[in-house]
Amino acid sequence: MIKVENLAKRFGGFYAVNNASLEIAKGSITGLIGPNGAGKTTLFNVIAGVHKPSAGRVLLDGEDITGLPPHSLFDRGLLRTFQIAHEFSTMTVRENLMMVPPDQAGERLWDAWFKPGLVRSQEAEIRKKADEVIEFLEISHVADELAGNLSGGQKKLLELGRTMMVDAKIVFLDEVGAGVNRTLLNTIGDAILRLNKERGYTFCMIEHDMDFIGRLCDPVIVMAEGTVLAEGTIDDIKSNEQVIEAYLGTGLKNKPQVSA
Amino acid sequence: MELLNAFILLSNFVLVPAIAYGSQLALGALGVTLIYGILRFSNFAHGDTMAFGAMVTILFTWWFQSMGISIDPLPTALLALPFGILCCIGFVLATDRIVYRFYRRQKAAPVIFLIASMGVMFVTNGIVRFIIGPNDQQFADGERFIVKARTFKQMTGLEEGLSFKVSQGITVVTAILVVIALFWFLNRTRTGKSMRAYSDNEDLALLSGINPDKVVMVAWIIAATLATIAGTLYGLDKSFKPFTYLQLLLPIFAAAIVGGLGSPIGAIAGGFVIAFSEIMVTYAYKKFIAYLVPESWEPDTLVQLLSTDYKFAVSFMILLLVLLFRPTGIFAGKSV
Amino acid sequence: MSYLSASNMTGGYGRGADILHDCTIEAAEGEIAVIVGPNGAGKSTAMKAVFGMLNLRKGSVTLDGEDITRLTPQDRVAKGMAFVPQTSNVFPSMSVEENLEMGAFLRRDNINGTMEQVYELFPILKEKRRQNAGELSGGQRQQVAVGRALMTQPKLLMLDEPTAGVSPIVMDELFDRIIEVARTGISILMVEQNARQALNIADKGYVLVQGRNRFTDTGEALMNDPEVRKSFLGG
Amino acid sequence: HGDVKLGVILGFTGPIESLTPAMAAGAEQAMSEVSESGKFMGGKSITSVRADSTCVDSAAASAAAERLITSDGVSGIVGADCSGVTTAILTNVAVANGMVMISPSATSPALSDVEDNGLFFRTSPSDARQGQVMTEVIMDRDIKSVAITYTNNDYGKGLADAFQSSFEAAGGTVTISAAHEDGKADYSAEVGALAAAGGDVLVVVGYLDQGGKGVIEGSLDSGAFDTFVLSDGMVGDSLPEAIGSDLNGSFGQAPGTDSEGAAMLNDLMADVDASAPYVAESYDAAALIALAMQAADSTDPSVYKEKIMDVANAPGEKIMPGELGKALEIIAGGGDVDYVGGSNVELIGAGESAGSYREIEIKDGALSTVGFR
Amino acid sequence: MIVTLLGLACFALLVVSLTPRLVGMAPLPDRIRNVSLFAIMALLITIVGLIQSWNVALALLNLCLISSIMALGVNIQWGYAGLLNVGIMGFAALGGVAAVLISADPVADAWAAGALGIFVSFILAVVTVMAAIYTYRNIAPSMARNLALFAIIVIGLVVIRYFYGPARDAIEDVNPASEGYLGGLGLPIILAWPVGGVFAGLAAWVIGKTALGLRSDYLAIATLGIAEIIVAIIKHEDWLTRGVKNVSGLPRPVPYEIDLQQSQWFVDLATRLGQDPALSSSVFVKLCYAILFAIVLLAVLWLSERALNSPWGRMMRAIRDNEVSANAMGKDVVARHLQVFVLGSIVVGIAGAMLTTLDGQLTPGAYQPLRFTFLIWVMVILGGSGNNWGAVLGGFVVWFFWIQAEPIGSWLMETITSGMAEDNALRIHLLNSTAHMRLMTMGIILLLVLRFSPRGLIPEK
Ligand SMILES: Nc1ncnc2c1ncn2[C@@H]1O[C@H](COP(=O)(O)OP(=O)(O)OP(=O)(O)O)[C@@H](O)[C@H]1O
Ligand SMILES: Nc1ncnc2c1ncn2[C@@H]1O[C@H](COP(=O)(O)OP(=O)(O)OP(=O)(O)O)[C@@H](O)[C@H]1O
Ligand SMILES: [Mg+2]
Ligand SMILES: [Mg+2]
Repeated sequence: MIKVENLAKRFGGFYAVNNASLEIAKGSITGLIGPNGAGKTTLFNVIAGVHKPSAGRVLLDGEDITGLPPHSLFDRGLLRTFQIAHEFSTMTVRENLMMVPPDQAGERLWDAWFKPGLVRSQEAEIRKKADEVIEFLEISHVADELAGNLSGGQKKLLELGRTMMVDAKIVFLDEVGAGVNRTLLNTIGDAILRLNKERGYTFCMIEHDMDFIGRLCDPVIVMAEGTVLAEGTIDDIKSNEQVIEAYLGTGLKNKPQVSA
Repeated sequence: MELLNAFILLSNFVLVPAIAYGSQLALGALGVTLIYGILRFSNFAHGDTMAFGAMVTILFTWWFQSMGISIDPLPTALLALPFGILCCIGFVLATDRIVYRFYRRQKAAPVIFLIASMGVMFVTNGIVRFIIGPNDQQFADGERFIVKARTFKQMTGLEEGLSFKVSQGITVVTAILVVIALFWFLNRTRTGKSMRAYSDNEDLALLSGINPDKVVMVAWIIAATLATIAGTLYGLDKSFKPFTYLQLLLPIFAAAIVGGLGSPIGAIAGGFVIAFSEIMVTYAYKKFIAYLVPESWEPDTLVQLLSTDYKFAVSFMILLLVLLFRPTGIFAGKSV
Repeated sequence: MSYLSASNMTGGYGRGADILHDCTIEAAEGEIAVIVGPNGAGKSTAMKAVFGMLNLRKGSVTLDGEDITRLTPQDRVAKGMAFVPQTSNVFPSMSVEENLEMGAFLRRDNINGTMEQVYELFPILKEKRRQNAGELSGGQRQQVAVGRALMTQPKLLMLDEPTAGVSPIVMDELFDRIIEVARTGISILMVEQNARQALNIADKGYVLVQGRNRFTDTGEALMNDPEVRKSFLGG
Repeated sequence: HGDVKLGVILGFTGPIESLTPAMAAGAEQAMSEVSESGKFMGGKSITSVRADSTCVDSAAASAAAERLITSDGVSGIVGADCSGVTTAILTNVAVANGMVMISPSATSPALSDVEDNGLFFRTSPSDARQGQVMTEVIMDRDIKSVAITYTNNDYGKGLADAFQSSFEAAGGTVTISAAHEDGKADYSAEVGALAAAGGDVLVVVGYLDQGGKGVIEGSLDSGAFDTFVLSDGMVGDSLPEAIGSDLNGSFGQAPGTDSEGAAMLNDLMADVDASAPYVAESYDAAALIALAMQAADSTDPSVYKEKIMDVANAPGEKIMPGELGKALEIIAGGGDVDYVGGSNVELIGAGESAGSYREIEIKDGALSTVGFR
Repeated sequence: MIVTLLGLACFALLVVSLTPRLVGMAPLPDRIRNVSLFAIMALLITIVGLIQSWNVALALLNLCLISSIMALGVNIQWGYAGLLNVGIMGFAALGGVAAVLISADPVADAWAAGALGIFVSFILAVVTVMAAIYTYRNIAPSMARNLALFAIIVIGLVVIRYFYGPARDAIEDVNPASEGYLGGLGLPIILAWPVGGVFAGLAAWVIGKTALGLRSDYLAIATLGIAEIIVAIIKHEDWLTRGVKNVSGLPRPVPYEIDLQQSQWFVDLATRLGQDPALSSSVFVKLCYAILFAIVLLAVLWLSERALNSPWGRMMRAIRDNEVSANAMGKDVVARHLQVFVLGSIVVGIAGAMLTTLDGQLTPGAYQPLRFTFLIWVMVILGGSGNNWGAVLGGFVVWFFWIQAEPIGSWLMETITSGMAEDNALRIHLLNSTAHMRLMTMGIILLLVLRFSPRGLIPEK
């Protein structure tokens, strides 16, 4: 589905992504892990058109999409979330969701001015959809709150919610789990599985929670220092010496003090 | 010899004026850039703050002159400058207390500050005219020239003269010193760094124990000092008239922005870019070329790229070009 | 009496509705206290309340027996409290090193030693110390944020989700370090969504739900409480 | 019954704000002189109502004029100053309301044949005339090559064009004609271009405390020019005072006569410099209105507008500044006056000053009159 | 007296918006507050009508209407999309140019003398630009491309100058004192309003294509510069609109007072109403203008409100809030920015043409940033950016005080100095400085309103 060929991204003299090649199979839930600063987010940003690559190219279903602006990628069904939540802070949660669906009649001035009926009926549908998503993410009580006033975790949920407003082909999730309550995260995991199974979404997700990765992802790709370090099933990865050394570690050195 | 003449010609009419004017702009732009860098808004009142500071300095200068105090050959105004600075600081702190502090507490958007600064501009405008009137004021004394064109010709026997004014010299030197000082202050001292921290993330600055009131106060004090120095030096070189200070605002902002808002070095660079582009593009190179080429090749047109009518337009054109390639100015300034 | 004791806090943002209701949080000297709970429960709000960034309508905060309810955040910093907020917790256009220096803003002594310790804990930061914090990866930023707080050499360290977005190996290091810090007698108050790991090292745990204390117990006890596990720790 | 009000609409704020206070003082000097004489229409007095024309903003100027006429109820207007706002006020407000306007300083040739229903006059000559005079002044000194700088407005551009064509027709060459904007921060670019183009003298068409002064200072400082030819807007005591002896030898012309009118006005006005640009013209504008009212025995503009030319021109007794009381008396007695005033008023055509000029030269750091044209 | 009432009224304005906040009450319901703000504005103008004169009041009203339209235009750019356009002056000036080019009488001699040359050089300019763009787009970045570009531009300039220079001189030599330009088309001036919009829109499109990548204050100074360039061109290119020599005597879309005063039906009407024909003629003319302007204002306002309250408005708010995110959510930020930038500029251009129509003349020197850019910005912010009604109210309030600050200021001065002796030096000094009270009063009012209503009189919802 997505094919990344020898991609590189340079900031000044520093290669954040360095000659990375990988493939995301259609219908898969691919995990992307790696130490902090490995270049995962940068890779996402290049694929999603936020940064222009310094070298290499990206293919979507065989089409070269390198350097296309984000909104064109969105139109091709490629969605992404942000690691640091990018909500519309001066709009309510519901509005945040309602602005997502593409091709709304009311977004064309002509229709907004002269076809109020069409706009109204579309709005009703979109609103219904948004309410469903809000319900699912357990944020109904803040549906009319300004998104800027949400808690850190709620903002991440909203990030995820926006991708659920449209029919996507492939969704890139950048640490949706960070800061999200683990119980809710499990529910989200279930939803991702369901979207994957029932609607055929492809997912690629960056995550540091190995349990979560383990439950959802196959395959898992490990990045380090800008390139792909390893790829395989979660079990392969967990037992890979290099990965353990660079990323997983061996647990706490200090024994937790057990209070009396 | 011809080559030397050509060079002197160019120096006299292009290089020296451009450097002097560039430094004047830079001094003004430093104040704008500082307020933008620390308090994150474009301070439209800066031009009038310069006028205010200069006005107080002038009043003190007159007083000193009337008492016969002078520091010949330097202008008496330099002696009066510290008093002007003090009063200007007082004035600026008062406006902060009365006007800006409220919006800071409200965490208002930068554009609100900007519009509020227009209000302050209007009021300062009025105050200055009330006190000293709208007219031209003379206060320069002391030696006027370091070298005078005529003397230069006599001295060197060249055909072309070169003049360099005391006020130009002082301005250039001051601008350079101030930039170095400011750069050092912001990047090396604790207070300077805390000011940058405050501008980056106010809440976090609070959590680090930085006193926001102090940061703001220091920023205004520096800005007022810069404004008074810039205003007085400008007045010494040209003359003091309140209306010109309003007009000065535009090139000053252009300089601050082309250099990159928030960057002291950028202010200097921006000042020079604006000054040089204004002067170089509209200069008529006829005489200059005449010195360099054989007589038969002498051009019979003025060899002027654009008429002086377009001088302002030219500097903005150059500004646009710079921004197209470096969207936040030469030294990658901030943007809110 | 605990070193930090915030009792019966009730309040919200501006004129909005109350978010905290009678919320009580304590941490004794050298103790690690962890707050967990669903998103939007008011954990961050509680931290801000303890730090004086919220007007409390009821309740009080005492530090080392002294009532600090009325103090400004700055004054609390001077009293030895340090706080890492959950979001926007670095100075983006300052270099990593300057970020750390700002952490030590109130200190008058030599800070190089502490800085070395921070670099030791987060080696990547030493590599990037001349880079602006705004250009760092999410996890690196988080490390800068924690590093900044450590630079304060506080008596009470408050961390709002310090491990969000950091890799497992760094998380382990961080928890290790936190244990070490606590052993030197510093109190730690921490919000965590990586709740099991956090409760694992916690002396005391709070479960907040809708601004109220729902469960309060030792970390271990909470870990072993099936209801807590199921509803808040993800099974 | 009661007082007569006259509007004084000048650019008290804006680009020529430094000239206008003295101009207004000039006009008000005439008004108080008339009032104090006690002979104006059976003892009435004239009061002044000031309004701000801003010099540039037609909309604000029109609004101010509207206020003067329809709210303050003035019976005549001294003003406006800059040609642009003058035209706007005239066509939008004055003509519509049938109000007399006498401008002391709008010199644009276009105003000569503007449609005004006989309501518009000016005590300043059209620029076309001054262009010729300036040519003569320069040619008489055997100077054949000049550079011009003009203030970039209708006054500057109009006069510069008029001068250039008349100078070239007389066989002179103009090396460059470069505009300068008033009130700008720096004039090095202009000075550079002018210097490069060369010329024996620099003709400066502008205002004496604005860009014109800036260009002169810049030229002197850099040694680009030593001698300057000054247009009327540049002639005033404050210029040599500000610049000093370097200006010696520069010359120019300003409206005025061989009569001692200007000097008399200067004596009259205690703390205002009556030699500053357009002060005498302002005095004269107000005086003319008063005399015309007296002659028509009416303050109705549609009536007294007919008398303005009469009182301004011969036949009749010559009236100098300070003699307004005498003039009022003569008129009341049925006699004729020929108002001369501070600027040797002689209205021609549709009511603009014929333009007699005095040639001035700067000697020993002061203005001195060296002849009349 | 006059001013006392005015003062009271503006105090009332403040009070309505502020009292609730001052006494810590819950703010008035929005609708009531907004309606009463507009009511007070209407009252203020009525008071002016009653105690100054209806002419003054209507003259004020007309400019208030034009100002509101300009403020709406800026609000579209800033309030909806967060584009900091500080080049309003330039777009308004383009509207003014349109007024001349549409309505002035053609100057036949000038056409004969140089129209062809101007036309040819215009075509050549277009060709040069196209060639340059073509080269830029179709040749890979290289030294060769740069050289080719340079050559095209230089050759283009030389050829253009060859045709343009003589043509310009020929035109400007035709009766320079009163003509010296091509003149216009001699069409009804009302046509100039849409054309002014088109001029401004085209300019905005070109500017937007190049400069909209800039953010906040950088965009501001860029647009400011472009406006200066536009005005410099208008001042300098005499063959087009006579440059600084001004074009006056533009035709009107409404009758002339003099004609009215001489037409029987009007005199009859006036006498029947018991009015003086002279006075009522100018009232009548102003009323005609007011109706025309009000129609435009209402149309623009209706379209703006519709757009703002539709998903289009939501999308714009999202873009203003967070561009990166909006872009990732499939919104073409660049295209949308261009769209609002052009739309807002069109509105400003229309207003600019209207203003020139009302003035009856084009005075390029009048285009000063203080009046045409900053003042409009003050209107938008003070009224409440992001809110169309706010922008309209801001236009009214600010223009009202811009004009009335003068009498208010002199009244203040007189009151202050009334206690002093006639020849008190301070008194004389103060009275002589009265004119400067205008800016100061304006500043104080601005600061007061902003102080108590920081998000504007009618804030964004
Ligand atoms: N704008 C930038 N300028 C300079 N360096 C950058 C910039 N953005 C990212 N980097 C560097 O690129 C590297 C990769 O960053 P990236 O955000 O892709 O990491 P990541 O793998 O997502 O890490 P994390 O798990 O911490 O989110 C980091 O070392 C970072 O410092
Ligand atoms: N600045 C604010 N203004 C108004 N309401 C706010 C603000 N910040 C947070 N809230 C509200 O307060 C509630 C609690 O927020 P808080 O940030 O304390 O949650 P939290 O427990 O930290 O959640 P998370 O785990 O997601 O970070 C949320 O419902 C949120 O909408
Ligand atoms: Mg990342
Ligand atoms: Mg939180």
